[in-house]
Amino acid sequence: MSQFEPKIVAFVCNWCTYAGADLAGTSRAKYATNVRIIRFPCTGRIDFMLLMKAFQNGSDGIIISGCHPNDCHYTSGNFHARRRWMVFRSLIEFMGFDTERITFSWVSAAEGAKWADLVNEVTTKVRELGPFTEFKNLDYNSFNQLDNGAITK
Amino acid sequence: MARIGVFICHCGENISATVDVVKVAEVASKMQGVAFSTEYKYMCSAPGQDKIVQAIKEHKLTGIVVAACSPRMHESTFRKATAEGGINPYLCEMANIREHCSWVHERSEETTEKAIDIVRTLVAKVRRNAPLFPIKVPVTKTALVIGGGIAGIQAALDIANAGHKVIMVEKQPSIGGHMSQLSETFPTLDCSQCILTPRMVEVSQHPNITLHTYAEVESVSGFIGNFEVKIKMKAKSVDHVKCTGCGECWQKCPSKKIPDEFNAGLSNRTAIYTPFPQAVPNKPVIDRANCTWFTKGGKCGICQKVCKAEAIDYTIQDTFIDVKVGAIVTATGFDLKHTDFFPEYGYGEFKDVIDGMQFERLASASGPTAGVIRRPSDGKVPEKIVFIACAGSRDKAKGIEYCSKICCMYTAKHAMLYKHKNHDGKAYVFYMDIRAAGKGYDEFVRRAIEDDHVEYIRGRVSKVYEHNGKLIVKGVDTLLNSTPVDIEADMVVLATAIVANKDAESVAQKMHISYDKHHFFAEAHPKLKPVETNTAGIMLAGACQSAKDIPESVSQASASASKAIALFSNNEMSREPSVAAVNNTNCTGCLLCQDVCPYLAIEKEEIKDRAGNVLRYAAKVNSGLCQGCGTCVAMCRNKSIDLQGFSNEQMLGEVMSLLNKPF
Amino acid sequence: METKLLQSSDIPKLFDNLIKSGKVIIAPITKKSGKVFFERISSYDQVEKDYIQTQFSAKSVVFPKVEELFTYKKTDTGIEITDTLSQIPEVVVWGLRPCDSSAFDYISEFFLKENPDAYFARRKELLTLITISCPKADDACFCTSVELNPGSTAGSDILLTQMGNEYYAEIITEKGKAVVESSSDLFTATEPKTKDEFLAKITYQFSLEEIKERIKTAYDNAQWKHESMGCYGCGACAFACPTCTCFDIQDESDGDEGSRKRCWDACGLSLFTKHNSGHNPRKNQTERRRQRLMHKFKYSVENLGIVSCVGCGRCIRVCPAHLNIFENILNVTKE
Amino acid sequence: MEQLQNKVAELFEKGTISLMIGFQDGMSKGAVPCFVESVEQVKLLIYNSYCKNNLAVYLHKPEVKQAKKVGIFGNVATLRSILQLLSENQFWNIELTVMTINANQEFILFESIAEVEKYVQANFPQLTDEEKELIEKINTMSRQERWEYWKDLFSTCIKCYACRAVCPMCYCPQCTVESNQPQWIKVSAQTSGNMEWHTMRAMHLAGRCINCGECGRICPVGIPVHLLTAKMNLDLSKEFGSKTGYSASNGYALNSFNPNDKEGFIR
Repeated sequence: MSQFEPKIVAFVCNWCTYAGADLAGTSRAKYATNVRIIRFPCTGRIDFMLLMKAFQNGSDGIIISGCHPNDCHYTSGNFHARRRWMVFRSLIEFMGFDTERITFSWVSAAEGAKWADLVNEVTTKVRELGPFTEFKNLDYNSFNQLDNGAITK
Repeated sequence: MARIGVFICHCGENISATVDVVKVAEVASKMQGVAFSTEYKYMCSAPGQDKIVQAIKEHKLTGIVVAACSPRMHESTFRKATAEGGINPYLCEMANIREHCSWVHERSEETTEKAIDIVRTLVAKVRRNAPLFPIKVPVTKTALVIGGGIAGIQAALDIANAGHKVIMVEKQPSIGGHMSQLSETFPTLDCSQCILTPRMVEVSQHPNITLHTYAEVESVSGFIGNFEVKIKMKAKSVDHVKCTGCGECWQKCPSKKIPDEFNAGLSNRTAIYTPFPQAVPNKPVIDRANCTWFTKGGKCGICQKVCKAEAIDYTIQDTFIDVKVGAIVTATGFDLKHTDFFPEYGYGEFKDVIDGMQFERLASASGPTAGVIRRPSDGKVPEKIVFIACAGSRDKAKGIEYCSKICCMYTAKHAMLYKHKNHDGKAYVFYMDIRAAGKGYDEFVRRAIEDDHVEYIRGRVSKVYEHNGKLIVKGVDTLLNSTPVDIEADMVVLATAIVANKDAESVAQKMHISYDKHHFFAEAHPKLKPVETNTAGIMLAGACQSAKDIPESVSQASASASKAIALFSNNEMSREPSVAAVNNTNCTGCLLCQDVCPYLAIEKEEIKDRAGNVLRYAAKVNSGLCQGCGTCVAMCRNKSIDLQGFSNEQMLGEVMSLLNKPF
Repeated sequence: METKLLQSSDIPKLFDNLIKSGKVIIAPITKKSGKVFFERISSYDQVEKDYIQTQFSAKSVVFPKVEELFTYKKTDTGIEITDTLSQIPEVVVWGLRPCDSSAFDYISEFFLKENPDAYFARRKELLTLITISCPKADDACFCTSVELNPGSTAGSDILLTQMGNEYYAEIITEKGKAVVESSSDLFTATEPKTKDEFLAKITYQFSLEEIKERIKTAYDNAQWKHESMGCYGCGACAFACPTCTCFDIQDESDGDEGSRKRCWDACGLSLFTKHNSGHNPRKNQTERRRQRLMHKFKYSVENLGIVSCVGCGRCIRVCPAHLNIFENILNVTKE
Repeated sequence: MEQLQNKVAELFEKGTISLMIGFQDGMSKGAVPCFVESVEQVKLLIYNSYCKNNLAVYLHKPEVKQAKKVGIFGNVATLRSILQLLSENQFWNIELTVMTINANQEFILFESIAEVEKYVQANFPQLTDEEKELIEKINTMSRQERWEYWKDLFSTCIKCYACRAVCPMCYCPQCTVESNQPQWIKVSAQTSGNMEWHTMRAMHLAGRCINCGECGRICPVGIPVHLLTAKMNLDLSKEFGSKTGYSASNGYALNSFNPNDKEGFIR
């Protein structure tokens, strides 16, 4: 059987990490193909609901990345984001969610190499963790039936 | 129904070498909402752009996805082409399949699959894009210049000469700043006051400039083009309209023992004073903290008695004025590290250990010694002077890692001035490195060493102590195997570090601009926006941003001025429309979003019925202030705020489109 | 009507037989929250034996909280629609109370009287109800006020009454008979017995005839406001209720594929009547709560000839504000 | 009780209030929220150990807002709700008269919001032992056990939104679950969507929840939802010193930051 290839969604800010990923491109760094980038103006814009939707809809891993502290293009978006992440991470951990699947990082516009490393590391880690089925299987009960109260064969 | 056109670029072979562009175009053509898809060698070329223009017309497209390089590269190119095709430019988005795909992966099916996914997310986004229109904001064509040093003066004159009104605020009784205290300036050794004072006069007489000295900015609100500024006019106790500047008052003032700031504490001044003879305005103020009338409750009153113009008025109070300006140039300058910051050098203990500014005053013809360099302790002309560079600067232990930039040059100047005035004197300079990168700078330092025989010793001074009326300077010469060097000096001059003004932090907070950990104001971008701040419409000039010499301060001031002038060249300005907007039918009015906005762009809005009764409150985004970070959007609980161009629908659409299909 | 005896110790065998014959068994189980719910089980061990009333009624077996009506998918050749009707299995509900089974009579009227609902009809057709009469009651129970009692046979296929170590079984319908026949060795014949001493005693009582009469003119009673102000508008009562039948049709789609779902809704929710314009004809919670109560005792009588309250007391037990339908109805029908 | 009734009667007579929110006797559970609109109804008001509902939630009702001058009776949780809501700029259009009964069963009528603040600060509650125990129990589970625990609970959720309905902090005119452009959370009650709903609610209440525990108490299917927000609040107070419902000008931990906030989890 071929190796499991995880789906990883990256939520990144426009000014640092998106540009860092651009730099990885211009410097022709090679990294795993598993990541898909979604561009936001700022980490402060990244709504935790989007992270939740990504997991619910079958993402095996998530990367969230933006400017290092004090480097935010908008001065404080990443500081606000950091607090929210802390709370979100703690909440999902409390709910028994596998927080290994969610990686927070700071990647600046100059850190093309860090971006490539990050993607590779996260891909390797999530590949080891295997497909994220817990969330997808939530709607199925022990009879492998859609758990909506409607009884089927 | 959306009719989206997808254009896949080969970028020569930059993309097509690793991505099967034909397949991407084919798969894209079946994506939801896609009406047309094609690939082309160079989308950014003129024929490439023309393909977009033609396709919009031919296929009645309602949205464009260009899959090519990074949007940071060509977004504006393709948005222009989209507009040319006759639809709103913001209906065009770029799918980055070069930097984020073809350049970082080998040719493989996975790489092509990834390119397809990237296109799919952007198609999903564009399906939800709305036409956006640049935001028009009226511009008040008046600039506020804060600080009347050389940077502020230059900025004010440039803006005024371009025909715009300028309001200048200076907290001291006179403009001129630190430059007015200098003796000669490097590397030309021309007299500082000679080049500065004409500029000061020009400011005071310029029909476009309103000068407020002895005044401070109290608060700033509003946004680019439309700032509202409250200025505090400190009580001068002298009616400057009546005052003729005759000088009778300060000559008669009995409080004569106040350290003179202008002479860096080397002489004294009176309580009613003008800071220096060439002051602008050349009219006195009363230093209330030191005036007997104010400290002893109405005793004295001599100045009032001698003033023939009846200009002295002890009852004047601080007043406030409100002004409207379109742009602000912040030129609040710097400070020098002083007092007992250097216990190892005996500073503050030994009178003859002085700082660079004090040396400037000793060397200045207008200074307390009329230009003769004398020891502050006994007035003798020193025979040996030791200059210590990097006093505090580049010293992590002292908490100042940065280079103060101008000390190498002014130390060379000081040594040279001393040698010019005392041909037999000996001048030593302890230095770490000599940083003389500037036009004529290195030549200047060489002149000091080679022509004027100033002795440069590479090494640090560990200690300065007094012995038999001499200052013993203990150092090492690191170029001679760290040989200890002891010099018996008559005077020691410390090139102390340049630091931010002590009220810099509060000024920054009033202006809502950011600052670094040393309290120097932060530029918007270190390379590409070196004079702008993160608050649109507020510019920086001079040493409030970092240590600078005069030519650098002046050029930055002119750069700031040009930003203001550019802003004033239109009656209204146009801003990127990617800003937040509130849906006020759902807004709870909790206003918790107000605090997350770094730009104070969120206001409280009254929602009224037809009779004018307030029904409830809601948040409102001032699109003139909003920079579009979206931090408020992510924190609004019921999604009553959305960010145009990165809306909830768009972002969620991207996520969903990506995951519900094979990756 | 046939009557039989079933030994408690034989029930697991009965379950095994039913499961073997391909039937799905729904029975009360205790969840991690400590509350008892009807859920699909695989053996009798899982079944909760000691409960007054399940948290929610058994109506979800015929009227699921979410019924997927069909799913669709766009393919290269056209649109593929999957019909979910054929997925409905034979179901036996075990251990519901007489009030719940009688509620099936009402919801069957609702779904089948005019324009019969295919999904409901199919589920009902394949459904067998094995009811257990109530040995205990609490102060929320008021079935006797709505002309039922802890041993009513209405709606059930089999009614079991525990008498010591054995269950007295009343076989009411053909479906019930089929169950007994499929495990005939477990049931022994017996004479009809009186159940009274094994049944719970109900404390509260009103006269239904009086209420039905008085509620006709209660619409404008000023007391509604006082009785309803405390209502949070959560709808928990309607979801717990065995006779509430309101639903909402939702399309969940992502462009090329999706499904149509019938989801529970409740007249107590403010969105229930809210128009797209923002106008809401039932503006306040008072009006919404009045609608619910009036429907139970007046409108359903007018429309279907049945009082749609079976006195199970669930709405009283779940109400966050401790509102009591029994008390409310008395107060608004006072002179 | 008599003191409560007399004081409220006096407030009605003086015109200080035109509506009083308190408790009255109920048939089955001891105390039912009660809305007194005139002096004549004052005798309905009671106080006993069943009076646990957080009445602050009713302050959002349009009927209550119309009354303008509102008296409200409640425990510390209710008072905290009022303070938190004041800090969120609610109640600008009603005049509140706040009452409580303290631990010594003494009736207190607060003269001002400042007095309410003083009282709340002096009697600032901790989580109950039961709550702490449950949180601890969940914390000590393995990750998989936690997941199964919540999964089992959320599978029974019927999305009646009673947790939202009883919460004084849930006052949005349109909740995000009701928004359909975009549809963030599916309308149908299935476990994954239920979990999304509870995650979202906990996030929206983190740093705002005043730990009254009503959502957990009233959940018709018995999900201890209040533990989620209680856990969030524990974290927030530990990390950022946040205290919800502590004053009428309270800071919200998630709209502020400290450049030195800990970030060990970020790489």
